[in-house]
Amino acid sequence: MRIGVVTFPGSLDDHDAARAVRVAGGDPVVLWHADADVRGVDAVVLPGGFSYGDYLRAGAIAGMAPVMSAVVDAARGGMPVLGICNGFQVLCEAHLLPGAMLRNEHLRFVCRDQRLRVENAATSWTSAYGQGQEIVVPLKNIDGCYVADERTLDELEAEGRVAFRYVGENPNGSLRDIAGITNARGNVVGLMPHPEHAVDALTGPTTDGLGFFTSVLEGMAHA
Amino acid sequence: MTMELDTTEVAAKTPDHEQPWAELGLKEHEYDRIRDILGRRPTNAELAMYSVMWSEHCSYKSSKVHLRRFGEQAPHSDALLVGMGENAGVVDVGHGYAVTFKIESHNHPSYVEPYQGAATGVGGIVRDILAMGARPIAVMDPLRFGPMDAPDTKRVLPGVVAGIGGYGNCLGLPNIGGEVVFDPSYAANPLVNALCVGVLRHEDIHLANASGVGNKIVLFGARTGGDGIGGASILASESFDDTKPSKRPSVQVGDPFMEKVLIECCLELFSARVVEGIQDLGAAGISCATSELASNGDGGMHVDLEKVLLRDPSLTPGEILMSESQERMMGVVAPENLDAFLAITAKWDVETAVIGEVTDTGRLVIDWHGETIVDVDPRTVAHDGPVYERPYERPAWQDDLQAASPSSLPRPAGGAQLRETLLQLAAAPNLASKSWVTDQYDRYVLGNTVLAQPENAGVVRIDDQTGLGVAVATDGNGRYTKLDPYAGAQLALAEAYRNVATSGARPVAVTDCLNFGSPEDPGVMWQFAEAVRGLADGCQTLGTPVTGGNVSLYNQTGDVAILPTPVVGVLGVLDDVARRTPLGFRETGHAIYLLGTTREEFGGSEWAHVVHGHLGGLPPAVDLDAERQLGEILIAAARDGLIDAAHDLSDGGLAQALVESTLRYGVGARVAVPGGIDPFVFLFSESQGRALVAVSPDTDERFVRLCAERGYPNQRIGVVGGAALSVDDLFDVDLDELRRAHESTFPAAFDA
Amino acid sequence: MARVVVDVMLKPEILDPQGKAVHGALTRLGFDGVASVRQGKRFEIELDGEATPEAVAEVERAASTLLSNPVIEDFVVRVEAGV
Amino acid sequence: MARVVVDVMLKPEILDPQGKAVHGALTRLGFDGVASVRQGKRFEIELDGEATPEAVAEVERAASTLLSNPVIEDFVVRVEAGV
Ligand SMILES: Nc1ncnc2c1ncn2[C@@H]1O[C@H](COP(=O)(O)OP(=O)(O)O)[C@@H](O)[C@H]1O
Ligand SMILES: [Mg+2]
Repeated sequence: MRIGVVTFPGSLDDHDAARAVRVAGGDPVVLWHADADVRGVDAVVLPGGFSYGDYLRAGAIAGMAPVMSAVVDAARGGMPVLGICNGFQVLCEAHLLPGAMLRNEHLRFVCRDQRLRVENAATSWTSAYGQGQEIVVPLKNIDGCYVADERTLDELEAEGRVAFRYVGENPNGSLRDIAGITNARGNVVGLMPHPEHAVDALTGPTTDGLGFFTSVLEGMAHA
Repeated sequence: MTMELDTTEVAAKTPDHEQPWAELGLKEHEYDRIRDILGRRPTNAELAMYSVMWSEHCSYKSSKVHLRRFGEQAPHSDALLVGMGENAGVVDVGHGYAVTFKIESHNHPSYVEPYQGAATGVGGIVRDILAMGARPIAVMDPLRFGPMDAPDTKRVLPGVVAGIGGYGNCLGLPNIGGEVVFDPSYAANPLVNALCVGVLRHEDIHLANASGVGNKIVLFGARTGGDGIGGASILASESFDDTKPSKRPSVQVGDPFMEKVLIECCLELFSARVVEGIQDLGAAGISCATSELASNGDGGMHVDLEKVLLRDPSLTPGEILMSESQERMMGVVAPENLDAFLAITAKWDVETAVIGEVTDTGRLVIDWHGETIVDVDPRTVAHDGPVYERPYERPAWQDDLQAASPSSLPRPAGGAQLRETLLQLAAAPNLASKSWVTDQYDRYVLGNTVLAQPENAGVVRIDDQTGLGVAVATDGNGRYTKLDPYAGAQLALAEAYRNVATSGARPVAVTDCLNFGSPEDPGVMWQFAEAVRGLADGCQTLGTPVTGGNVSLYNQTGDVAILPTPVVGVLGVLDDVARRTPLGFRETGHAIYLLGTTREEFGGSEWAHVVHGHLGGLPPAVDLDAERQLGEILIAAARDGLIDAAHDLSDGGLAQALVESTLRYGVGARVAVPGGIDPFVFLFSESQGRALVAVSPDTDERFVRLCAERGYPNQRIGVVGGAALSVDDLFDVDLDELRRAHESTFPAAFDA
Repeated sequence: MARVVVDVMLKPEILDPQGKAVHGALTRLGFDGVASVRQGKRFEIELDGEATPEAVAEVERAASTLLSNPVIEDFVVRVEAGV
Repeated sequence: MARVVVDVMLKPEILDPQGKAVHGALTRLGFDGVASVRQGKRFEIELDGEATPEAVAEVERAASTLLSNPVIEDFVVRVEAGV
């Protein structure tokens, strides 16, 4: 299974995302922001970092990169796409997911081991988890406060599209403790915490993040 | 209207032209020497160049005579691939890998503009590492501030921390450690030191020099603007053009995104082998880069300065030479590689200009639109600057200070008072949890961080296959150093060494940042000379050469200097990072051992400082042979899997080590005060050469044998377990209460 | 050469932690009499040519697609006089 | 109630990485005709009362100490009409 990992100028966790794909048994494929296509991959990860310095708004400039048109098309066609942190911001800016991200409520960058609840274990990226399962993965961002209007939030809740919720203290002021969401079809998932940093007990707080990558590989194997 | 350009020709004809050398920070005899060297008066551009390159910051003119000790006394080390004098030293770590690391200060700019000052400090040290051909893999940030409750500290500290995080996080470099220390002497002189570690293959080491006649000199990265040239605008006599900004700032704004792109771009240039060498541009900008590249190479260079890409077209040639715009690099490129070079910079959207070439003239010649404005022997600019043998003298007050022993200070007695002291220290600014700071730093990025704050040392993996990795710790105790500068520097070294060994790594090399007051004060100069002597002697004894570092002088307010603060970074090697030793207690039933000898040592201690506001007496005794022995035990025990956790003892003594070890994973401990020692001394003395270790019953016997074989003092003082820290017959502290004390201090001070 | 300014502010219903922090700091500095503070962004765009209606329309388009995110922000474009 | 606006911009000679990035993005998206972009901050301060000279002087003081760092930034304070 070939999983593309996009590198934008300023992407930082692209190598770690590729490593996580490898640990889970997939083949990572390097995608470059200026590419016009996604090189026939089976799924795409938009990694964390500060694309284009996150100047203007987090993810805004990357959301308009050439490769994103191909990613948007592929996502609309059902290809699994995962946006992690900056990747989540890019998905929102590219309108693949609703809502937007603001500066953290306390205005500081926060790096910590974060407890999350998997609220939807039926997406392409969460099928390896149990519904309601709690996991711990790193969280690190300064623009992680998820907002959307009430109607959108109600809709997300009603349709089970809140994929992850922060457990315990809300780290950034996200509305309704939302840590990640999915599109209606369940193939596009975005979240602020970093599952790719939790695939090896030596370097991560847990190995709880591995399930994201095994989920998508599993799903594709049975597709 | 622009005045006639001050060319070398004009200068030769107008020897009496008045020049603002004093305003540029030169002494009269220095100006005279420049005239001697050139055989005429300098042009304005030359004056600009000499004045920055001969400044204390760039020329090390007050410290040079002392720093030589580091080279002369360097212990032999097979591991040293590149020694002092280059951008950064390079150390062999095995399997064909090498590591380079260096620490630098950005103190003054961080006081003026905390966010940008600290951010550009990180940016600068990362470019130093990059210039060696290495990929930067981690940063650290030893910090010093005025009192925590001072209003100005509330401006400076949050800005500095946000700046270090803002820049480092955006570069994608994990922050793996540092220090946060408070003392009134740093109130208007905060210390912002930054350390970077990089990794490379042996064959990829690059030294920055301009050799190969005909090779191109290329400037790439950010455009050159009016940043950091405060003083150079004095040369405005060069121009009466009143449209240009009147006052140039002396603070730079960094662009970490540009730097991230520059890192990837430089590494691609190196690996494509299309560049001979790269020099970073830091202090003194193009002046420094051209004169250093030329004098380290074949000695000649010709530059057409108007080819430099500018952000601000009103800059004069002198200002362009002095500009400290960030995120710029200078490359030396063979003509046949130029196209390939430009293709790579274009791929990364990095603006690039060919500004000159290497010559065999032995002269650095800089033209401005065809007219020569600089014609100098580059060595006279970069290497043969003034050297001062500044007078130094042990200050008169030193005796009184050392006589003011803490022995007569009232001490806590009985369980209740000891308990209260433990909580008071655990919550004191210097010992309280630093997570308010470190939570603002990304420690996970790059996926190789094995240990970071609050561990003894930062540990990063270098090679996935073998598990090869390095450990780095930085330490420095200004109070100890004030009491005895020679010993203080050695204590800083000993602590960093101990931290690295405690994490299981074998210490191999040292970098240092020497932060002191004014060198023109003989007392400060004495502190400096003694500290250097102490550090050089210490490195010789421990077999860890100094590979590079930085000196920051003039850290003082009026006549009052900061505490003399040598910050020492030690780098160690771990053959397999899976063998590292973490500091927290984890397993109920593990035995707790105290290694080393506890004496009654409270001079300069955290207890005397926090409880009595007292500084006097002598610092704890240094025994570097003991440190080495302790290190060997900790390293062997880690390698053989004999210990589960270890924590070195330092500020706050055993009590503080127990606090940190129990809070790490919320697993308590019960200890007993051994017979024959006063409980207060046992808990709070800061004797050196000690560590706390947790040992599983399965390996207990082998561990004790290991210590015995080496004849190192060790005592079983307790056992891991429970939800409290208990000292038999004296007191219990519930871990929840302990955690509140330890973790509330920073949020209470800075979450206004 | 003409200058067009684009002001981007968070929509009134979106919480503005930066504005709130500034408000808090003002109060601590003893500056009462502030009811609220909002913090936004100001872009100064220098055009190569004149601020023709077409050029301003282009800036409006940039403001609505790139410079602001309509989910959370409003913007105002104005041509600055006398530059 | 009166509104006072404080615009804070980096001094012209100081590097503005954000403005630079926005300029680059505009160019890539096909918005030509832009010579340069500077990005700064805009604070909208609602006062409890009127914008008396004293109140405005207070805002000026806050602008020079809290809202900007004069080493790298310039600011402009103005009372917004008709609010
Ligand atoms: N400014 C900082 N940046 C990063 N890490 C820090 C900083 N200050 C302290 N730390 C980390 O917090 C932990 C405790 O610091 P400290 O008490 O100074 O350690 P030690 O006493 O072992 O030298 C260490 O892991 C240290 O690296
Ligand atoms: Mg330690």
